[in-house]
Amino acid sequence: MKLVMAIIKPFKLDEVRQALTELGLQGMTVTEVKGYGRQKGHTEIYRGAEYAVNFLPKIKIEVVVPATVVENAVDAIVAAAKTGQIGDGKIFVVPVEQTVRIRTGETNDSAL
Amino acid sequence: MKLVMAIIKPFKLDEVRQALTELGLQGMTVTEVKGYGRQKGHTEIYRGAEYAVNFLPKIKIEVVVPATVVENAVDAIVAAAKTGQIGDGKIFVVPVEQTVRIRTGETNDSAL
Amino acid sequence: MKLVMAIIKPFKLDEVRQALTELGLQGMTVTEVKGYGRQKGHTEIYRGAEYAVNFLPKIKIEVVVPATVVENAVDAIVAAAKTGQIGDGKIFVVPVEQTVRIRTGETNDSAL
Amino acid sequence: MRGKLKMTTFAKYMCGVVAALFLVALFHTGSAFAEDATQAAAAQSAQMTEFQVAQAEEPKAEEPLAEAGEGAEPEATLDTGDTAWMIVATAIVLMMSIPGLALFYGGLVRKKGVLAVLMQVFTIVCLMTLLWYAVGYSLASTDGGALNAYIGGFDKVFLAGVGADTLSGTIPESVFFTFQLTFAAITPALIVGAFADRMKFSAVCIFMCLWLIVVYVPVWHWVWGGGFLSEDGVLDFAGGTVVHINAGVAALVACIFLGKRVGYPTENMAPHNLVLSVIGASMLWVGWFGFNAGSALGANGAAGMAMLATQVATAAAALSWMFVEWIVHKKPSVLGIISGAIAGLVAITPACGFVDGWGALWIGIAAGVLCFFCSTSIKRALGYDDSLDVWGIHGVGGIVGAILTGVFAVEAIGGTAGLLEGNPGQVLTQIWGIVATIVWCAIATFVILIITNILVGVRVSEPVEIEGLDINLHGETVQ
Amino acid sequence: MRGKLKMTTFAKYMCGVVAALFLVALFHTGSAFAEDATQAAAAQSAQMTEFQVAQAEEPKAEEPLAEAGEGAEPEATLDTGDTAWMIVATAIVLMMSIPGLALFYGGLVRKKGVLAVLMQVFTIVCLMTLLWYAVGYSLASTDGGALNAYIGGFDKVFLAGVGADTLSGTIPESVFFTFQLTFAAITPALIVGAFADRMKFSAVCIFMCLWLIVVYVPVWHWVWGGGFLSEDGVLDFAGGTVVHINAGVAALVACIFLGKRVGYPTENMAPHNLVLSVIGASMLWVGWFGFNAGSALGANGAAGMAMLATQVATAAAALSWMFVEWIVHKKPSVLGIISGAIAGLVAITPACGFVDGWGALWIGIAAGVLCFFCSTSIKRALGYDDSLDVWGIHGVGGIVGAILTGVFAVEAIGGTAGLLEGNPGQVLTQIWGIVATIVWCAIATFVILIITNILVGVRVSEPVEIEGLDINLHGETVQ
Amino acid sequence: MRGKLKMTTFAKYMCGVVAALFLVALFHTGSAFAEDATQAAAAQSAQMTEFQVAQAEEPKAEEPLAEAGEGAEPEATLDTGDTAWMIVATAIVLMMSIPGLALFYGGLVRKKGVLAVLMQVFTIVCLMTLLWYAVGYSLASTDGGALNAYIGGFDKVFLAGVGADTLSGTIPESVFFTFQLTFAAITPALIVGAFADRMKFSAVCIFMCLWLIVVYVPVWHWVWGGGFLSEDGVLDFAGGTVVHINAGVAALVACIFLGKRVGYPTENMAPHNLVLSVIGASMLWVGWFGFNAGSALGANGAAGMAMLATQVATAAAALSWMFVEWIVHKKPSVLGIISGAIAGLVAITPACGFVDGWGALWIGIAAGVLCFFCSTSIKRALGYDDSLDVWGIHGVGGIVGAILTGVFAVEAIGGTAGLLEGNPGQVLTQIWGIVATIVWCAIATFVILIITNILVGVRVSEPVEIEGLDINLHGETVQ
Ligand SMILES: Nc1ncnc2c1ncn2[C@@H]1O[C@H](COP(=O)(O)OP(=O)(O)O)[C@@H](O)[C@H]1O
Ligand SMILES: Nc1ncnc2c1ncn2[C@@H]1O[C@H](COP(=O)(O)OP(=O)(O)O)[C@@H](O)[C@H]1O
Ligand SMILES: Nc1ncnc2c1ncn2[C@@H]1O[C@H](COP(=O)(O)OP(=O)(O)O)[C@@H](O)[C@H]1O
Repeated sequence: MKLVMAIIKPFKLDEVRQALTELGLQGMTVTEVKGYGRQKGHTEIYRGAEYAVNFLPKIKIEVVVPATVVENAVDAIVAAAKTGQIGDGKIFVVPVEQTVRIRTGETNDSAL
Repeated sequence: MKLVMAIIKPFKLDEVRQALTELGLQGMTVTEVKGYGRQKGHTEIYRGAEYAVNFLPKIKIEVVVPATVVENAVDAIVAAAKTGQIGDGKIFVVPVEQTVRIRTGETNDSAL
Repeated sequence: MKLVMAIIKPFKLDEVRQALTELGLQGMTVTEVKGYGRQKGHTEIYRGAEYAVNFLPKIKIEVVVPATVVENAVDAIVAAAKTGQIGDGKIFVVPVEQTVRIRTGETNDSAL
Repeated sequence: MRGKLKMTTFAKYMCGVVAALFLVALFHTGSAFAEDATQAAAAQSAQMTEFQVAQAEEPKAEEPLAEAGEGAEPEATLDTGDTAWMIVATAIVLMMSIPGLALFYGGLVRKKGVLAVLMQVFTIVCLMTLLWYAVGYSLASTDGGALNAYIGGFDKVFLAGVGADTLSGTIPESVFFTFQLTFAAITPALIVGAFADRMKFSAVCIFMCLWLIVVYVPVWHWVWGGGFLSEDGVLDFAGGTVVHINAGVAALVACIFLGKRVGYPTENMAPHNLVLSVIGASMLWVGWFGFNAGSALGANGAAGMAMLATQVATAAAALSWMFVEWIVHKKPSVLGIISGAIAGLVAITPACGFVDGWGALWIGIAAGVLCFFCSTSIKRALGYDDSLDVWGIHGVGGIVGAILTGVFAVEAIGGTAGLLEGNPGQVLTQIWGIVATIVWCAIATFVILIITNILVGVRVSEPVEIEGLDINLHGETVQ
Repeated sequence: MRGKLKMTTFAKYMCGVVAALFLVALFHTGSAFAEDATQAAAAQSAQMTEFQVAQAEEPKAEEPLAEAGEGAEPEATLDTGDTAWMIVATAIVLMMSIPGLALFYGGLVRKKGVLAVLMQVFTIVCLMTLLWYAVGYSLASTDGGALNAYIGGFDKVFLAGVGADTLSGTIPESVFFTFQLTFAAITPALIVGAFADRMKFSAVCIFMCLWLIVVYVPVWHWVWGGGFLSEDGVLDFAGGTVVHINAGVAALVACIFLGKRVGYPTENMAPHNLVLSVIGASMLWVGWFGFNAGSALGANGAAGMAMLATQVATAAAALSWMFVEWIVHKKPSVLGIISGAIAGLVAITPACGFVDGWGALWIGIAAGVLCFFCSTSIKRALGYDDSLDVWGIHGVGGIVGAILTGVFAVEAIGGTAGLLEGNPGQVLTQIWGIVATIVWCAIATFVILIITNILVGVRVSEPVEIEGLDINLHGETVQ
Repeated sequence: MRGKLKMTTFAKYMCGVVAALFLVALFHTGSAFAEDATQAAAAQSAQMTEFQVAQAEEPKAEEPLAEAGEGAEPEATLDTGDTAWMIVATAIVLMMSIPGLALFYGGLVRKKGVLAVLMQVFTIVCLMTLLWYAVGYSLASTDGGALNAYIGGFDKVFLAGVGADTLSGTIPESVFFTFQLTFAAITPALIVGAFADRMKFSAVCIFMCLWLIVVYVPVWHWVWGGGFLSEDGVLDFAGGTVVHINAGVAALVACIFLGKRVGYPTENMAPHNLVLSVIGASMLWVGWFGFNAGSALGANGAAGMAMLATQVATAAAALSWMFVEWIVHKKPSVLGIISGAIAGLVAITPACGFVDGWGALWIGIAAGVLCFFCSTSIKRALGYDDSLDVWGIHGVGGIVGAILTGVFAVEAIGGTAGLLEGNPGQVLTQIWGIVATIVWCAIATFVILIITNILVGVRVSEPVEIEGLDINLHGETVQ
């Protein structure tokens, strides 16, 4: 199993969720994060002072999938999350050694 | 070392923390996340429109443990977090290659 | 590639960001988390009752770097985040198998 | 492409509606009832509906019951009690807009748009203040000469001739001016709920300035300034027609003109912070005492009864909305009860000087139930996106209130009898007032929107809308 | 099992308490002091405590100093200044409940329950409005015939016979009615703090309606409506007994009846947003001017002194709580200073028409210190879970204030001398008022809770409580 | 090392400034204009500026127009209308501080410091209440005998001799006292914005108590209590000098004394929640009617005109700030428009009883534009860290208003002519009032800060500042 971790633009969440659901993935976990990258934040003006806002709001999606599905999942995310504009985000794939479903105690692929 | 990453129901946090502490684990990191899974959210009614709320509040616990303790940790979490109801959550185990304690520079198991 | 995951004290974020930027790392993702560790929270007094606050606000930085840079990145974070006081946090290094830049479809090191 | 909307289909649709409304209006004006049924009522109530011009020549004994407290002086003198109450009424009606309405609306939108709503309401209050001072008050309240049936004149532009000792009835005219200013500020502000989260800030400013002069001021003059509706005997104690129907109609036209929010109605657009809305609704309720009881223009029995009626109707509407919702949707919601309260406040506004507690109770119940259905199932069926239900609450509530004023009016309270006291003509008179207002407001609002759209474009671009108006238009966010 | 509580142990406990209280009460009624010591005081103060029924037959010159501004008219006429003030007082007392109290409480609970608290307060205001209109006002304020010592009659059900020109003293009765309505709205609302985060919404509605009629209305009648406590000379200017002791006792009984919150006292239940509580506390303070100075029922010297006393006592109590906390807990907290302010406001409520600034200062200091200990160490020692310390602040504060009214009363201010001016009997009279109220309120509240529990069950299920009332009972959350 | 600041450089700097200011002051006092140009004006306006001591011997007909409503009684009697208004004015000026100002400031700081700001404002209100009651009112308003030009006496310490029937003009003295108390509460509270996020709570308490007695009370006496500035004919209707210039200067001195916040000006310190600030600003606006119109001390034409002027100036300033910002920074911001509104309110404060709507309009526009530049580019250029721009808004706004009062004063409104009506001396008189206030306030504030620093240290340690005052000083946070 692999943990597919995608950093995307917040307003793309719903499309990405749909794309993954269409692949038959029935679970994922989402976190509000702040991203620093090539996309520079705006400058904020406050009472005459100008501050660069470096961190932009992003959404992190974590979805653990069977190794066989990784490719499709990554492609689906790319397709759904892409705007072509700087700041679209990244996908990272991390190995997962074990999975457990707390409710049933099932493990690994059947726990997903 | 392994990173044990558990997604649990928010109100179970305290029990899980206790269970882990009893194992002698002295550190963990907790994030508020939103989960999508078999457990469907409620529908919200707002001025006559009905929206399905797909994402439910969950807690993500990340705890890095020596490889030898993984089994116990997982079991402890399952025991503490289980309600038997859908939506109880998942546990994922991810390999960790290196650990550093910032304060002292200690590394690996002794840094935990 | 490796995912360097650092838990630090919130007010050190800016220094750590700078240190990493100086290494030439152009992206990172930041999450507000709560940490439980040796550093004990304060006790809060509320209408005569005293509660121990176990979880303290921390910042989690996730930065994926080429394997060759891991050492430098870890050192930079340690240098920037260290106060010498309990609660300075931890750094964990996790293997990453694949990286994709959503905007361009570039993969792996060139996607960072 | 989005900034400036194409409106072919919409324009056609509107033209149809407008034509239909015109027909209705013509029918009413020409029909016999205007001469017959309303005559008696008109005679009685003309002096009531013109009460705001009480600074006029003859010292008429405004409200019968006011005499008790004031005596029948041969010439108008300042009454410190009346003045005290009216200064305070002014302050609390201002509080209705800022922070009241701003918070009520601000809590209902998504987090990314809360500051934009606050900004719009605050800016409107400032703009309307200057406009009302410059020209609005004069056009509304002075004699318009040949055009007096439709609009006032320019005699009091920039408050010319109004000094510290100029009276309006028993209070300084400066107080009456400022009191009415707060009405002129809140009415346009009510409209912003309809197009929340998608209108350009510059367009809001332009639209509102035009709307005040072209819609609000004339209707004020018709109803309260000696114009044709007051001649016809239309009863509107505190602004059911002038304020709420006006704002509701403009809101409906505007939200149809701008189109739906991106994602409506499938995306979750639930209120982001109902705590703010509860604060706002509560302040609206409290301030509404100034609005309604203040419209008695003195601290007298009429003010007392208006306050009583306001309290009873509001509670009744809040509870009726809540209980209907509890039955229909299984849960009583905070959004529901505060919406009901506003609906009740709106509906009692035209009535509060004419009905007793019993009438207020029924007006409240009717408003709660009807506004509930108009803001939920009926809105959904019709498919327009009135973001915060300005039409469903202020428009519908205003109409319900205006009609029921004609039903429940009690002669002993406000000098005019209603249907229940055997004067069915008053109901027709009320409907006539409603129709006239709707027709004029709909047409004029539509034209103003077209002009605004040509000038600056009314709608923000899609990315701006999705990311939120706060950060994009004002460079600020709430943490 | 949780919905409907078993109450064997609790019932036994309560019965014991009730019996004990009865004994005390009997002792007091029967004891000589009621006839002797209080007689003088009673004679003097009877007219004060009945001031709300000033619409009665003879036009008595309510407060001595009021004459200055009003002259001594042969028959009651409306005074626009008094009316202006009382309309405003009504508005700001309404503001005390919504949004004041709603926010004060809302900020103190955990985030998952803030909307439920707001909902409860808002709903209570609406329900009490209709109940007070329907029957409460009549039962409280009219003559109850044979039962007049205990309860009023049905003459003014639905305000029968009250028109726009009906006066109550120098103000319209509609204003007096609405002013008192706001008292009837806030008193039950105060109670919700005791069982925050665990009572069913339906149970809250039922409980409060019964409580108003069975507890609030009779005690109102006893103290202000010509009932036996006013006959006995109990001093309660603005509601220390009627409002605060009443609410405090009901709160204590209710929180014991419902049991502790899940997790109390080990889990962290600190206030989620003290900003809201500060807004609420501030509005309570401001609105309390309407409550206290408004209870003078006119814009006169009595109102002025009541305002002054309120301001001084509140500041003193806030600071004394803060400094004691600073010493005991090492840090001065926002929660502490606002709690102290409310304690001061409560304690000065019965006293504000009878004491001078000096008395107010000491009443404030006493209230701050005593309520601090009752809400912290003593509460902890006793182990009940009064979530937001309604008993610790309103109950204890009310008792402190009621007793100290008997100590600090100044004849030149309110017509009655207190202990310090050589009239120790007044203190006993005050205690008698307190005991009578506590006994009746405790018993009746207990019975009402049993009934409510039988009807719908008082407590939500554990999962609902843990996940929060907002999402489960009202389907809404704050983002 | 941080707790107690070293101040060598700063002290030198201050001494220079102080010396310079002294020279200016001496020049003005000694210069001929004080005797010549201002004489006429002084004669006219002396009775205006002393209006607060209207309880004095002779029953002078305070404002010409007041007669209309009051008649010219041979001896002062209580007017219920005036009393009603003044009680309410008191309540809403209290609302300006809590929650108004507390929220305005609380929203502007970072989240980690919001409760500390609320705590400071709330505590100041309580402390100033007791101080004003104990000694402040007496020192400010009574006759100081030989020292009367500079300070009052001790006759009314703890309100000695003030009973329920003591009048002050046409209102009870208890009301006048409490009204003025709310001014004494808000003025020190304004200062906390300057050193937000870095001053010790204990130091705030000590500093404010000293400041009230040493700065506020004397300046009050100079301007309104018959001191030398009122003798000289300085016009200050509602506190431009006493309140705003005073607070602004103290703020500037304090923020320089304490030094910049850690991270200023490179770190992002944008307001954490402008919703709170909008609520606060709105309540300040509404409450300011009590402040300005209340300063007429009655419900009369003067109050009406003051309200009108306040409304117009505020709207004008809000819009002018917004539009200038829109042009300069490309986006109109919520922070901008509310800052402009406050600037307008400040600037119209000294003027509102002396100018008409037209003058108010220009004062508003000037205040909006000038305060904008002073709070942005000029502040940045000078490099001090006045966290919430107390100097840039209250100091500068107060000065702009004080000077323009001398320009736009209309004889028919307030009895004194200004520059535009051919009395240029009034402008010089106004400047003299400004200079005197600045000099005294700057020196005294500086000394008080030194004393406070010696006693407890003024500044928190760096870790405390970085982690936030809320959790460290008060043990609380907002979730
Ligand atoms: N090396 C990295 N490690 C972790 N997160 C990253 C990294 N690089 C980028 N990100 C995340 O991806 C987001 C988008 O990256 P950015 O460089 O702005 O644009 P793009 O993805 O189009 O190149 C960043 O805001 C950050 O959250
Ligand atoms: N494949 C997955 N990857 C990441 N998180 C998951 C995955 N599946 C489930 N989760 C998380 O676990 C939570 C519970 O899952 P759900 O399917 O609702 O119930 P259950 O765990 O009882 O099967 C989800 O809300 C989600 O946060
Ligand atoms: N085993 C662990 N797994 C995950 N996070 C940890 C672990 N141990 C510590 N942490 C994180 O590191 C933070 C600091 O740890 P702590 O023990 O308080 O101090 P120190 O890092 O100085 O030893 C904790 O608050 C927690 O967020």
